Amino acid sequence: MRRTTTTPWTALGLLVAVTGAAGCPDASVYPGDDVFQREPHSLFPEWPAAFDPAAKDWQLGSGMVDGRGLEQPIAFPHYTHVTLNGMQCEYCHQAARKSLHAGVPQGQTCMNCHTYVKKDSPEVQKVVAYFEKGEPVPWRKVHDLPDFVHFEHKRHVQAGVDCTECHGQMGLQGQPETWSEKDEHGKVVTKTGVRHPVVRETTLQMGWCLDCHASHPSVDENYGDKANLRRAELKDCWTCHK
Amino acid sequence: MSAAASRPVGTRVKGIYAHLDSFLAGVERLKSEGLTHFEVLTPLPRHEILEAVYEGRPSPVRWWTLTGGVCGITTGFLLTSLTAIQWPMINPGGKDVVALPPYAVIMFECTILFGALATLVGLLVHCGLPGFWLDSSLKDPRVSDDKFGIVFLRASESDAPKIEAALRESGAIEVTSGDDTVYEVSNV
Amino acid sequence: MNLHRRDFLKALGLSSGTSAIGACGIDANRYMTPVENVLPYVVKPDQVTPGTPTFFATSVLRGPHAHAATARHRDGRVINVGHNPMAPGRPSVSTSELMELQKHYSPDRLQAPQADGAATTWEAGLSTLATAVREARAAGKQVAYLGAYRSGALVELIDQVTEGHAVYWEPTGYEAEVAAAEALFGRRTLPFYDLGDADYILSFGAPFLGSWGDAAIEDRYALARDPNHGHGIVRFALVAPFRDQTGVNSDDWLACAPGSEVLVARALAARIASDKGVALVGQLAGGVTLEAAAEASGLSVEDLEGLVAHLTHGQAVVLPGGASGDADLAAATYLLNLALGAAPGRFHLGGYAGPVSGWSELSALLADCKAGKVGVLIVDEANPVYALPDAAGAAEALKAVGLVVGVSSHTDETTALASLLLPTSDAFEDWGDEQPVAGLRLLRQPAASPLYDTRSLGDVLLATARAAGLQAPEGSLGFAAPTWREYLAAVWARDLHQPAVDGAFGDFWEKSVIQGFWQGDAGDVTPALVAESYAWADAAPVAGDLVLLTHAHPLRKDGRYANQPWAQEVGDALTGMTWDSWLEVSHETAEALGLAPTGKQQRSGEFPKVSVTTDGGTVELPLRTRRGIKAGIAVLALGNGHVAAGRYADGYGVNAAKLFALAAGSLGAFAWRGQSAKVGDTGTLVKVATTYSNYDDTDQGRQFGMLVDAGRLAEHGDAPAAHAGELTGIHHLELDSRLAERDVEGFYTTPDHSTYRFGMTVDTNACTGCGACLVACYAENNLPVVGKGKLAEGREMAWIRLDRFWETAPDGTEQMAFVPMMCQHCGHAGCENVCPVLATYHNIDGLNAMVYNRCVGTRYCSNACPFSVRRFNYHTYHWPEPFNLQLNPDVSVRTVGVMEKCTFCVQRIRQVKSAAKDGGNFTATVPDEAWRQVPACAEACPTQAMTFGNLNDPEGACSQSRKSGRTYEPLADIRPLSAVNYLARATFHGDPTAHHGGGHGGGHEAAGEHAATHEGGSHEAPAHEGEAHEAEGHEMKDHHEAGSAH
Amino acid sequence: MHDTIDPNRPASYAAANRDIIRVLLQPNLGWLALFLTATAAMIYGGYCWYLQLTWGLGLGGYNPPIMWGIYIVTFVFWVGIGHAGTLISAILFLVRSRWRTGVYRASEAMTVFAVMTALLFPVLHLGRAWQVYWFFPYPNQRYLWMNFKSPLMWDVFAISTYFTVSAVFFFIGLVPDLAIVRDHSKGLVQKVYSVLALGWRGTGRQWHHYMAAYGFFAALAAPLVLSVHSVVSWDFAMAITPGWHSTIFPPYFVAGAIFSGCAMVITLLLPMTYAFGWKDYVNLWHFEQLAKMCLLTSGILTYAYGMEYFIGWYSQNPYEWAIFSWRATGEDYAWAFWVMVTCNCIIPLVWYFRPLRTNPVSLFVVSLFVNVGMWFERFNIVVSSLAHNFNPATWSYYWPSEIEWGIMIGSFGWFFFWFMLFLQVLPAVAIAEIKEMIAPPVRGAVEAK
Repeated sequence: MRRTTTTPWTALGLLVAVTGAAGCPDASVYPGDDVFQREPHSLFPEWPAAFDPAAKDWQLGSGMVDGRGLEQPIAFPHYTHVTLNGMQCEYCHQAARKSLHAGVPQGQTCMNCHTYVKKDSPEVQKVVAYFEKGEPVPWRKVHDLPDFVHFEHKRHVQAGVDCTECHGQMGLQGQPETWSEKDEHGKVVTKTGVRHPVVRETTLQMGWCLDCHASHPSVDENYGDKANLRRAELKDCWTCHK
Repeated sequence: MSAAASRPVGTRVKGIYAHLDSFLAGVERLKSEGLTHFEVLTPLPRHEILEAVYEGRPSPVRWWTLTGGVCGITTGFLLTSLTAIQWPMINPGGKDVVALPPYAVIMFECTILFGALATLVGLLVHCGLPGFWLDSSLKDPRVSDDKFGIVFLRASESDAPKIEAALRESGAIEVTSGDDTVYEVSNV
Repeated sequence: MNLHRRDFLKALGLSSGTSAIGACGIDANRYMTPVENVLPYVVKPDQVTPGTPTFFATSVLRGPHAHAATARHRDGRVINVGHNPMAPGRPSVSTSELMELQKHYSPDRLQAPQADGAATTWEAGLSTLATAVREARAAGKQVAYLGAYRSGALVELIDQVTEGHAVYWEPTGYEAEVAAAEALFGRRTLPFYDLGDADYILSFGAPFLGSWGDAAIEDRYALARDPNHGHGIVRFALVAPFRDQTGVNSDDWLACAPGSEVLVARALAARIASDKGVALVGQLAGGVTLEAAAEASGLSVEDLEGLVAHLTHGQAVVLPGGASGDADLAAATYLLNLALGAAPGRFHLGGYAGPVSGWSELSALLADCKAGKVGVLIVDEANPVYALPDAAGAAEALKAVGLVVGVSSHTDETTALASLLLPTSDAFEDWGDEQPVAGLRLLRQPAASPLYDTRSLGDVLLATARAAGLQAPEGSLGFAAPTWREYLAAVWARDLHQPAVDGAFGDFWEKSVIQGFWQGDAGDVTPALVAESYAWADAAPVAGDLVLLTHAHPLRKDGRYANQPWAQEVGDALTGMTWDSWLEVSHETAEALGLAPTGKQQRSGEFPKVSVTTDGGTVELPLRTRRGIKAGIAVLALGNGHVAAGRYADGYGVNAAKLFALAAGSLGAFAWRGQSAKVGDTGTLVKVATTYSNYDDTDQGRQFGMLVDAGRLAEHGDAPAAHAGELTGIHHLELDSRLAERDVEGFYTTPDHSTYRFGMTVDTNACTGCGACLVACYAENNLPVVGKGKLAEGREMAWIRLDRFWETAPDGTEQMAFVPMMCQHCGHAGCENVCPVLATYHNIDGLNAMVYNRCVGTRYCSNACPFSVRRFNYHTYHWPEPFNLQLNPDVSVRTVGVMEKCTFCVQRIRQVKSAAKDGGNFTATVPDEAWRQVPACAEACPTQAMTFGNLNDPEGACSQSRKSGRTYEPLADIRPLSAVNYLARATFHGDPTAHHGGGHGGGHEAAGEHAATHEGGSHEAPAHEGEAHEAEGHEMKDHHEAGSAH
Repeated sequence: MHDTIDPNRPASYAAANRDIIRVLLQPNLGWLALFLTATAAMIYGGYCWYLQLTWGLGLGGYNPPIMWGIYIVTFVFWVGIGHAGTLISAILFLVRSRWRTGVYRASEAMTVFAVMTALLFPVLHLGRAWQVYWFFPYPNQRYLWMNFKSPLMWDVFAISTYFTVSAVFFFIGLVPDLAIVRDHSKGLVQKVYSVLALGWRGTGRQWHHYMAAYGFFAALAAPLVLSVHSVVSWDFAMAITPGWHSTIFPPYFVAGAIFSGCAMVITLLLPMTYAFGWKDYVNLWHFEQLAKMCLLTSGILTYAYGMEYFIGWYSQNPYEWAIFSWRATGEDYAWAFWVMVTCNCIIPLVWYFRPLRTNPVSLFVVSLFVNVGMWFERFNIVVSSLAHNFNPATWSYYWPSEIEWGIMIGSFGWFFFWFMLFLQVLPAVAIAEIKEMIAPPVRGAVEAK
């Protein structure tokens, strides 16, 4: 192969690169003069969280059955309330039959009982503290649908879909258990109590929703001879997408 | 074929030609003597060579093409209609759920795509490509230049002299035989 | 309502997750998803269920602008405003209510008291105010109030605190009308024009379909315009130098010289009074002859004779002038109404009776200020520093005041001069009442907790009065009420509560709060002349080669809504211009100036920049040509060019007010009289932001807009015609029947919808171009505001495009057809076929569905849409806080790269369908009546031009309208099977003399008779009508030609 | 029986090998300049795309209702360019056209790179390019599939099939030549080429199946020449937009594609053959055939242009007639229309004169005009139709933004990057096939000498 002198080519390349760069549109001009500011798009918004298991503001997406749940401000045991004491879901989640949201109980609902019951429990005392400060308990969402989903609790509850069909056996969640974990000093300590207050037992994914929408027996019960029409409607994108 | 154990009993005989006419003469002579278990080497697919060697036998690659095409058109039809039937209520523009005119395009493209890919597979299978493990006597860099060759991979003890004679007499510029003396190139 | 600020924020937390993050950005289908909090109420208010809207009856606007409205409350915040279905009349609201909604969430709101530019506390602020009031009183100085129009209990309180030194002034207000009413009838009251029964409207430029923002009159106009209301369509004539958004709705336009309107009105009044022998009116009108008026106005005597014929022919109403009309014009129109016998049925004094101060009072206050006679000036949303020409010296006057207190939710040019700013709660956070017309009292209740540390103006005044030790007059309620709400209740108990009828006051109050209004006897509203003479000012038309006229912008009004992004972003009805001021002239005038822009310049949004010079100064702005402007007239709207009104107002456009001379008109009423102006070329092109690039303003004969003959409609109205669309001649059913005749199937079958096939009817005859549907759509569907720069690049996001087309009637007149164009939800939609990922498809209810988060952004659907109604998200937009609180949680916030379009407000459809199932009947079909105003646009339309419904119900409103003679579907010839049909605009081109009161000759009928006469009037006598005016017909044609600038 | 290329200069098989392989891996000044320029343009386009991905398509000049701009224009342009290569390599193979041999390898390379370039645009013109995988059928938990009724879906299948088949065809054609290069190189280079050559040894068995498969590839690729650009034309013709919704589009597009492709072959190969001194293998005779092909397709195009107008007038469809008359006379884009007519219909007419179609300068210059004209043809179709659609209220004006120009320039950079690379690493003339054009070594001839 013939030898070529590299110097002119290097110079040429640099020239092309420099003139190209000089003519380049400048990224900094693009936020623009908008009234509502434009936002840049991030292709992988979850990357930082995905590489940092300690990222507390992130959880596994709804594709995953999340076995660990999220740390909650209060280790609330559904087990104690539902299974041991026989409370109905709708005592606390009052709006489930009449609104889009089932509703997380207002502080007053907790205080209906806990003004008298188990006042000495440290977890209950946290509830009382929130109530007395007039602050809401900052629960963290475990059953979180994407923001483009229109979900109506009332349609499902009224149709006779049982809460457990989507939320799993909530009544068995929050049972006391004993486990070991490292504290902040790296020392292994043994803890007893409610480890996972709320766990997501279903995927909450589109295909999972569709499985039910295609086959749930309540459609036949409620719609009779219009059941096929309703099933078609239940597969319509705009039934759930907004 | 590369393992010694699988080598056939017999010896290799290889003749290299510089000229097409003598090469063809060699092929004809060998054929006339009933020595047909040879492989030719040629820098270009001149049809008189392939005619002389294969005598019009068609390549089975065509069956691959046909099978691929049939699979493609079927796949195209099934893909389009089954996915549409899954969402019968979603009906863009008032067209039928299974609307053949638009699906015909997909079916056509699938036919071509599958046909081409199957042909590729057929080509590789029948040509023995990748051919890195071809017998070393078939690896001759002169062939890609301008030489022709006739190679017997396993000539029997009795045939070998006849073959060598035929090659020489038809005008081969080089005739080699025996397992160790066959020209072998260093490249892969 | 006992919502506390705290509750609000809690509720906010509950729902913010549903809208804060866009539909297509981070979503829970990804591997990792951000954790959202779910915050419960600490103590949940009874009325509120999270996830379900609550409606609070209220009144958002003030004074004469007020309407009965409902605030749609969702999870602690108000997300939309709509009409109050319980209120009397056909209910509706105007764009202003929606502007107030956005103002509520404006980031420019005052959030805490400020003293001399520094934050302070309420205690300190109130104490400063009380001290200043006490000292002013001690020093014998005035404690004055300067505000926009206010009515109801607050006025009483203000008057007591200021001892009557209160000025209620608006730059394009009603002072001329009120002054004229006082001069003629002895009552400072706005007249009420009942157009519902009229069959002829003569307007001298009153923006009654535009910047008046008066939903009641628009509603009555729509009724008169409705072919089905018993008699024919009202004919609307305009005598004005240019047609504004109201004026383009007119059937006849007589382009008069600016300033000559009063002579025309007086001449008509004198002539008709003498014809009818109404001596007093004739005497008051003075001896102006038609000839004199014709000479001054540039109209022909025949034109005026024609007007006389029309006016005397049926039930006519005369409306006053626009912003440039002074009290003389108002008085002349009153006299004309009296001469016509329109009082008291169609013209009476039952309008707004609250305080309307004139320029004389305002200038007196400013003079007092300058003279140091004012110790404390309380400024409440009046903005004289911006709105008055500089010669008024408003800023200097304010500087001479001891303490200027701004009590407002926002700062503007005037409150910027205030040393103390006390942020007041706005209409969504406050109690109050209004009395827009006689006999109707609207009650305002808070629909949400205050967003910031604001207080009610009533509370401020009460606290100040108490702290300053003011004495209320004897017999008044005094200042003892601990809160403004209790003061208000006391006023209602005193004035409105009748124990014998209403029972206990508690029940009466609760009922009033729930329904939002009180209705009672209007009293005697007959206009009785008390004047025996009237001093007409010299009414010479404005001289000059080019006369500059102004008017209040239909959306930004006099500038009060200039800081609302919606008011800036929604295109002007006539030009599509946004975020700017622009000079409008006719194409001929532009050519004469050598400035006519080329089509390509206009399509690419580049307009010649011109300078406009008057005695008041010079401004530079783009020049836009349009039809409907007399030669030699230039029009520049008020409302833009702010310097200190907030981030969305400052620096956009120019302030037209500063170009005008400070000229009090007759009776001391301020008028924006025309100014002689010079227009010069700056030699540059300027890129403008416009939503409309069709500068030809016609539909090229493609029948997007259609005119039909009102005469033919008179016989049947919209009752099913011989065949659908027989008047327009285009309707897809016709095509279908032709196919059926030839036994041809369409290539594709008509889609089958088993329960619902939603559709809409848009009556272009009722559409006035006000833009309420667009604004309501912005509010309901989370449409981002892209701003001037991006709009100039064609990035607007409005789901409804207000297409407007000049259609030429057979007699050569030009008629505007407004065609609100939204997704037509075609049965054979071009967009659906082409989407590669099925993001758009036809759903089971006949809706053209669009799934945003399935969209990949090929934009193919938009290319394939023959109506070009799809919008593309070119960017992800961020709602500046707290605008995000107004976001509708039922609608996705779209992110970059997805297509979107009108959904017929599918979230509301879902809500109605879901609510119907709440009773347990899952299979019931919601009846058609329940659908009519479900989409936000249909709800907001003040003229009810939009009707939504189920086309599967053959008796439904939309199905019926599709059988009307004037139904048409744009592009029916390409057979999209639209779900939207339009009803053609009716005009009188078939018979230039006709209008439909006419069967009974001279029009001498007394008030009250009209109901009976209309029964048969137009049905029996069309032949008579035709004959009687055949001779005049030709003459009338002439004036149309002369009158049109084109 | 078999002609040599130039009877006056007896070539040999070995000379052919030597001549073609000689230029490989020899970057000279001109090559480097072009290559670096192309690379710089490519990087510039990539940067523009990065900005567009970050900020959204608002950085383009789109102005509703003109929602497609020069991305689609350039997409169609490149797809069209590709067609000439397939035409030459497949259809001319099937019809045993002799002039194909010298030019088909470079044309085919041009096809593959043009399709690679074209493939960029459907991705980068997307509002959400990161969701492009939704275009492909893959089973997913959502049970979602695509709309096979959409012309864009046809396009996805057509273009990806076209790319796959062209690339396979190209590579298979290369294998014997790669073996030649392998046998003429040493060391690491030889190792690389021997892997690429797949162990090709020129045995009779290999040639036998190879020739059969090659024929099948050609037979499969031949309908693609017609179908791919037909499908691309349906992207337009299937939408009801006036100016697009026309049955003439498929043949019109195919003719245009071949026209532009042949012109591009002239543009690319003429300098190549002079630079490499390959007059023995690719010479004016080949280019004359290409020019004749251009003349034919130019005539078809001219007819199609005229027929569009005729149909617009004869159908009395007001929307059609409005767009066509506006396209030629409107002040916005009439200049683009006349650029198209001049470059596509008028300038190529000079090739009717034999001296001008056998003159390298005239061939090169006219082919450049054709390239420009064909780009403008697509610009006219895409932009001016959208700018003047059904609803006069929306008529608007589009001009590309700097980002769009940047990406378009980047696409040319991307194409030439690959093409220049190809010239250096792969034999640009099909050596094994060119040998068929050379008189074979015959003993009789040697002895006679």
